[in-house]
Amino acid sequence: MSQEENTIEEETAFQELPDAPPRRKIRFTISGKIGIFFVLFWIMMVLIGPYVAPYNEADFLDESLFIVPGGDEYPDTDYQPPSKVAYLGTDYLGRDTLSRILYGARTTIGISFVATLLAYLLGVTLGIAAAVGSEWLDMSLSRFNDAFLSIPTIMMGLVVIAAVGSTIPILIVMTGFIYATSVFRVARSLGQDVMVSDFVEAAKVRGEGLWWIITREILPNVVMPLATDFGLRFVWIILFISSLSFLGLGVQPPMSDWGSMVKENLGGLPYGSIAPLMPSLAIATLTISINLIVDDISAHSGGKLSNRMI
Amino acid sequence: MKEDKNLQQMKDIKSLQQMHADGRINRRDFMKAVGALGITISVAGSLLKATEAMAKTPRKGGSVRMASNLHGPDDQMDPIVMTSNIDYTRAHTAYNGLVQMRENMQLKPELAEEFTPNSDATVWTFKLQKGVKFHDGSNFSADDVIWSMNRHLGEKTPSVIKGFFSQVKEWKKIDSHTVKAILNSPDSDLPAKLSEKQAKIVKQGTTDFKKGNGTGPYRVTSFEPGTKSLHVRNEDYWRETANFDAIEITAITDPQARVNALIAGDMHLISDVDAKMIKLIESSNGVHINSTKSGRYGGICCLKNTAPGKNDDLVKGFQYIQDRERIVRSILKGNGEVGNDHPISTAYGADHCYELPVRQYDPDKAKWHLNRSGYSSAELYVAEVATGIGDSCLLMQNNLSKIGFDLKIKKVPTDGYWGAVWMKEPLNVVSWNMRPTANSMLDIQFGPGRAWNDTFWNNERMGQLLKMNLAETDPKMRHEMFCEMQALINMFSGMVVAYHTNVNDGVSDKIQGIPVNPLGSIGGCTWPEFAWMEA
Amino acid sequence: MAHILEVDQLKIDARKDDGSLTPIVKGVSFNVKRGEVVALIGESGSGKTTIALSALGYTKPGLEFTSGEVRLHGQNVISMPSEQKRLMRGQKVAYLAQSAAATFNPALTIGEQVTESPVLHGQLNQEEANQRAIELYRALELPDPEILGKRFPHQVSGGQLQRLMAAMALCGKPDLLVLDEPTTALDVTTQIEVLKAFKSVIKQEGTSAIYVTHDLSVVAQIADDIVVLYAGEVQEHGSAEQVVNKPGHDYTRRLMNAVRPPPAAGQGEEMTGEHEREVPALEVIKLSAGYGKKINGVPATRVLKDVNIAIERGHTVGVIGESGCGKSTLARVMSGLLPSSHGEVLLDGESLKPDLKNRKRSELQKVQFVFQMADTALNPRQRIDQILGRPLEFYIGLKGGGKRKRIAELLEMVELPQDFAGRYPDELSGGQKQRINLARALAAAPEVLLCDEVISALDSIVGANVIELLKRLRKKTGVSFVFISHDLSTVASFADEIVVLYAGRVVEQGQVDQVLSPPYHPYTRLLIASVPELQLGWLEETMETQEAQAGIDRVVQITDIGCPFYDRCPISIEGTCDKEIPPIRHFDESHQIECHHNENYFLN
Amino acid sequence: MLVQAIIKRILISFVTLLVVSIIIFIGTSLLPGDVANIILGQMATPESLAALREHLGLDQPPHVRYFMWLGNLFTGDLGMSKAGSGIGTVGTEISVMIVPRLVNTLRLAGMVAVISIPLAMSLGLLASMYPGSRIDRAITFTTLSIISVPDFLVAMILVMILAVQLGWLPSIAYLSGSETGWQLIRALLMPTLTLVTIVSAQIIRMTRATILNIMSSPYIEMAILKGVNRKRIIMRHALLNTVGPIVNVIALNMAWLIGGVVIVETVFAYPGLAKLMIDGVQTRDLPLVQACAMIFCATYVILLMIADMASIISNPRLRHPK
Repeated sequence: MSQEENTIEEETAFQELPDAPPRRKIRFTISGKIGIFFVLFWIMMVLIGPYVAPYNEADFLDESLFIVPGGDEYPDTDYQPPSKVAYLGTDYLGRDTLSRILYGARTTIGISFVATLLAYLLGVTLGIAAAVGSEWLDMSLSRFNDAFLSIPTIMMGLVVIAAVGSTIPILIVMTGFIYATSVFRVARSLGQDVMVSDFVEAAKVRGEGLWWIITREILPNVVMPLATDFGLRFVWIILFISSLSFLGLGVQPPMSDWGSMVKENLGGLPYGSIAPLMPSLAIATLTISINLIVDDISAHSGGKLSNRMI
Repeated sequence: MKEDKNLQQMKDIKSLQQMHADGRINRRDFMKAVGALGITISVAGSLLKATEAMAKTPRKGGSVRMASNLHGPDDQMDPIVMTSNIDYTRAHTAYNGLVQMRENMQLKPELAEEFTPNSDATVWTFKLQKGVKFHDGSNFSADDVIWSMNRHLGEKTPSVIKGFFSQVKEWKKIDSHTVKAILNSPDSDLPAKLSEKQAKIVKQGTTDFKKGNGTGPYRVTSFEPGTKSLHVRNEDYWRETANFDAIEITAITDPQARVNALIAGDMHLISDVDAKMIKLIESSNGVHINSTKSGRYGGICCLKNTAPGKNDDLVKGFQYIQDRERIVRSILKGNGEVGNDHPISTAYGADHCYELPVRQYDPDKAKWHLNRSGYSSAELYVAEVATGIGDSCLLMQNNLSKIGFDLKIKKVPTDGYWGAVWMKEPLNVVSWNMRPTANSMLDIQFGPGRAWNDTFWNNERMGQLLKMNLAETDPKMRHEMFCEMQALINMFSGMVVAYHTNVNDGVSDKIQGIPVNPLGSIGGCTWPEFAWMEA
Repeated sequence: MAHILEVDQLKIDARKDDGSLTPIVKGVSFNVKRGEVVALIGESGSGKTTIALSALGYTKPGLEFTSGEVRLHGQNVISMPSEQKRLMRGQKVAYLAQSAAATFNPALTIGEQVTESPVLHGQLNQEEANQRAIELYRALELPDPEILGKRFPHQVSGGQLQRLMAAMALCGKPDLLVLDEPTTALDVTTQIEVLKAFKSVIKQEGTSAIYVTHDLSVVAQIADDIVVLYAGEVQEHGSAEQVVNKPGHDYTRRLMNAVRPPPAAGQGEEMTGEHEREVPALEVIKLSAGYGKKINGVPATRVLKDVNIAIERGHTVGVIGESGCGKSTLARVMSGLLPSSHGEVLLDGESLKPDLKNRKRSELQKVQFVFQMADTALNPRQRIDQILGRPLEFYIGLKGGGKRKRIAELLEMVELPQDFAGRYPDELSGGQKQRINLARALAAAPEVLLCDEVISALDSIVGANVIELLKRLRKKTGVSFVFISHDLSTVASFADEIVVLYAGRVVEQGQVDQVLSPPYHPYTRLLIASVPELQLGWLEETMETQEAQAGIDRVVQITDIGCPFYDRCPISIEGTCDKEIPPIRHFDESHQIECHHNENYFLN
Repeated sequence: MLVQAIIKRILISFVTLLVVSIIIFIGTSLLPGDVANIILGQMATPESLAALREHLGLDQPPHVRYFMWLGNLFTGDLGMSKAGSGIGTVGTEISVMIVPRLVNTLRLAGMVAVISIPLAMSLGLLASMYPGSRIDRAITFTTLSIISVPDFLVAMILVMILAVQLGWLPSIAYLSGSETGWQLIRALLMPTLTLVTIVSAQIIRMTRATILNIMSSPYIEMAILKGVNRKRIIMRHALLNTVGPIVNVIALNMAWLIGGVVIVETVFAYPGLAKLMIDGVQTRDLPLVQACAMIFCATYVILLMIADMASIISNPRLRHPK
């Protein structure tokens, strides 16, 4: 980095040398780029999926579509292999797998995303409050959080759904709440780290109020690590909601979500049907991709000395 | 007509089975002949196996493992509160009843060696077996029968079949081995009702039912509710049945896991095979499907006492939108028959009303009725309580959406469904097992004011017919009455019955002699006493 | 004499994330002879550490050897196979890092780490290695050499750890030592101890060494040859004597100019005198403070005790002492960051609330804090104009154009170009950040500036520039300064008055001239004597003195009984100094010393 | 210092457990349906309900019931379940129901732990020893894939391959109670393998990340410059400093094995504690749900406490105060 001209010293030949390396930009590896590709693909599908899907997610395909010349009048429509009629085959009820995956992207990703946002809203608010608040506030929030963390997530989900039923808003609020506990921990520790930094002290000694310190000094500095964490948390929430769907507690039919799709088509596995594999693949491409991106980002912020160990 | 075809088909199959059992036709001819009757190969295969088994003599020995579909910490050994197939199976190991529903729905004596009605069927006399002992060594006598039967009487009894005995005035002991049932009104079906699992005889004064102290073919060695139970042969059993040395009864709630367990040989018998997995079992070695035609069905209850169910047009719309043929074809994979919006399937034999035309899939009529109903959307509570019910509701939802009606499906867990949803939500799904007689089936579900009248359709004429039917002995008249009742339900109740499903169970080829009994899973849950294991 | 190490046209590049290469070391050559100490001197960014590490065939992550050779005993270590490199390291070349606290593994015992290399390389068995370690501990004048090996790194002090690192490096009897700023992080008193130990051990072992530093006066004590580096290139190379006494290159001279003369009377700025006798701008009275839970009003860890200091309007008070003496705590208490447990802070004669939450905005505005580490004191997520604009908005209510204009003025005041307003702190060098740090404090238009070690993290030239800037600012603004530093030379060159802190107590205070000339408090004397001079042989001379010998680093603890300096004091009186709190001796209106010896003792 | 830190940690656990008990009590009370109603079921009349409520202490205000429940917990009395309640009997003692399930759960968790901890730690070490190598990339990608897919998929794929296709193992983990030795192990192998896969992936990832993180610290650079070989750097210098985080991950995974393996227990029909709790939820058997939840939470709290203690003890600063 070139230095500005030193205005006070005569010996301008010897400029002050830069001691901080120039800002590094995140560089994505091949796997990171693949990750970005898939994530962008799925974001696009969330937006346009239902419009490009060949059928409605709820449509039982007509039996006549599958008649082969000279064949049965009523051919099976379920677990059909991929064909011109259904590019990814059909599911156990003869619905188009591709269409259901495309519709399901919106449900699965949408619910998980909103739930993750909610978890962040709650977790970060409380976590930062615990980090900047009094010792007593921190202590009581932390103990409560520990207690909630100790309850197995899936059990918590089951009890809540048993108590209030399973609708999309409930699913989102519940998941958001359950995962807020772990966000709380992350936000609190990040907040504590920033809280003791000199620039926060500088703001304090200037007489800044808590709101300024939180919004201007702390939050901008925890955004990046939290964004990384957001990616991982999002993955876990997708998996969590899929697990709930697997236990029959997911979204209401005929809406499709990927977890339920795996569950309801498991019976096709022994027949060699790809119906349960395709939604699994959708989950896997999305979650692995997010992880790959997160890996690249964390590699950027963490040292890579180990790579050079001789 | 379809119905005639069904009846004829059943008769034909029975004669074919007999011919094969007698050795008059060979295996290939049997399969061919059955196939010609329009029966799917899988059903034909199980028919064949059942038929082949008829020809063999039972073998003693072996230990068998059976997995049911449902269980929980509320598994019961007290007969009068039993509600699930796993309970029923245990009931058939530990206890006996006065009478028993045997092979092909034939009523046979059990602890009562004779049962006779008076002329108008208002008093029934039961002569009891002598020399029968309970597992604890005590003798079986009339006192036990009186005590056991009295548990079903009274307003406060928890008996789940107390409705069956509402006309019983009194159980009377005549001598140590004779009892009489004195009725308020005639009931020609009483013995059939006594064949129910809940009516098993227990030792008088029993308080701890977990020991399963009955006169039955197996003793309970351990019973862990929600986990499993172990049973060993009762060596002092009073008749020559009970072939296994030991039985383990457990449950695997996940349908796929249950099928895997059968195929992998971990289980010899599994109940309630999902229609989607029948093909898998049929294509696997060493196991087969035992598919029994039954009156079991899954349907939709539209409560007639609340909106929107009390709107007749809505119900009609729902009935016309049922693509019954496709449900049987692609959801049940042929292991069932179309329903006609009433509970009596062809499995009830002569009591089924062949004359009543089956309502056909007709979107236009459905649309017309729904338009007239004034509703454009409704919410239906669905739990997987019966094979195919969830899927058929999805098909219905899809077909309704094509005619502009928005049916919202609210999926709820099976567990807790009966307490929280059934008979409470205005539109809900239901499943009914087959009952021993058409009358008891119609009475329990459509008798006016009955506890389980789940559409709240209280029809005076229905009540009269049920009562008259019990007193009627002329078969033709009875059939006419049944027909009228089925037509009433078909036209005016809030019941949508699109299909009846077979009882589909998975069976290891080693297990032989499972009775043909449509009243419950795996030979109406009576297999423990009659089936046997090949060496 | 044979060359142990020959560095020949060495070039090292940094690989950026986009794959492009930036030269860091641009063709450097020099040799190290047997038994010779070669110093690599330069500022941060000159490539000195990178060159030194190349002697071990190692580069930091992100750097690559591009050309040239580094030959150890004639063998090129850069192209060596890694297994051979591994065997060479520790056995032939050993490395001493800047911070021993970070380079000792906290989970392993000292003994294991010291003896690890020779044992692993099969030079010595464990027994012999332990023996050798103990010898080295003795040679390095470490306490309890027999049991030291069984202790963990956190159980010994920083200065001891630094010497233990030398033991670790020397245990395998390497031919070449690479010392990377091994004394920079230490207090002056500790520094001379460590320097002395290094020097004698290097001599005793006959080892050659590369000594990396930015401090010319340290180099003068230890090096035979000096290589002056700037931006990855050699500027001057010569014997220590030649470079120190007859510097041939402009840059070397500039380095030498940055070395502040040793503290002596007469260095202080002329006192302006016009505000004399007014109420002090800031005053602390009987101040005590500490950290941890308070029990009966006394904190668990006490740091300051009964401190009285007055900062006259327009004056600069320098606060000096070793690390842990409570200098920074004093600044924090003054600013209100740490509420005092006893005593008062007066601003313009009016008592301030101990906690800053209860102080008025106008009071906060008048006392501004300049943090030690500009790196961490500036929020990396705020642009410079945001950083400087906030106090303007907050205290003065400036907005829009007025604010922009003032920001421009502030940048000009700290001699930075205007376009820095749009930069983020990461894009600035250390010195530039420190200027922004100052500008932010000045933005509030304060009366008192609390400067906490503002140049200690900077290289000598950069630090000198900042001091010059401060001097000009003081003239321009008339602000009072509390200038906290562990570097007596810096304080002496900048302050009007000096306060010497030891273990949370003021042991001596007065005008600069008074403090820097006798009578001294024995601790002040030790501090003055420990400041290295840019003069060959100074170390040996100093080590002869009684004062320097007292400079053995110890854990300093606040005590209720006796004089805290008792066990280091060369003139302590047994039975008195360890039992009674020393009285305050006044030598002048403004000069006072806390000691049991009376005025007469000092005046003689 | 060490003792102080440990006592403090125990106190925190204790407080957490108290909070847990309050949450569980309130949470389960929110479930619709009341125990008396459930026990009596269809035979409920207003009088019999009132009588049973009084008998069970349900007529007491909630806080009194909470303290009664808590008091009973302390004395080891988990209460009565409605399970198996016929006529005239109130049900089964929960401890009787829980003990065999707990034994099953611990058996499975134990087997998984015994296999996965050494396996995962060695693979994690292997990956971190040769970062960027082919073996590291293979391990990283495999573990990433496993933790990125739902656990039911892992289970189903293993069943399809090992039980249905190859027929090597039983597809479900059925226990008749009489199995010993090899029979028992064989019965548990399918769920064990599934859980080992999942748990190991987590631990491998964490071990690798932690070690690599430590590897960028100055004392590792120092060790490199001392000529210490790679193996010793990892095994001696890095590993000792990773005890804290790794033990933590192991503890979290072990806690999950006790209370979070619902899906695996469902797929393999394994009669474990998690499944029992689900059954309890679905049949509104509140005392049973509370007891199970308490066990899960206590396991979690205690395991994490043990993990924290391990890292406290492994910290020489606390072990050897100045």
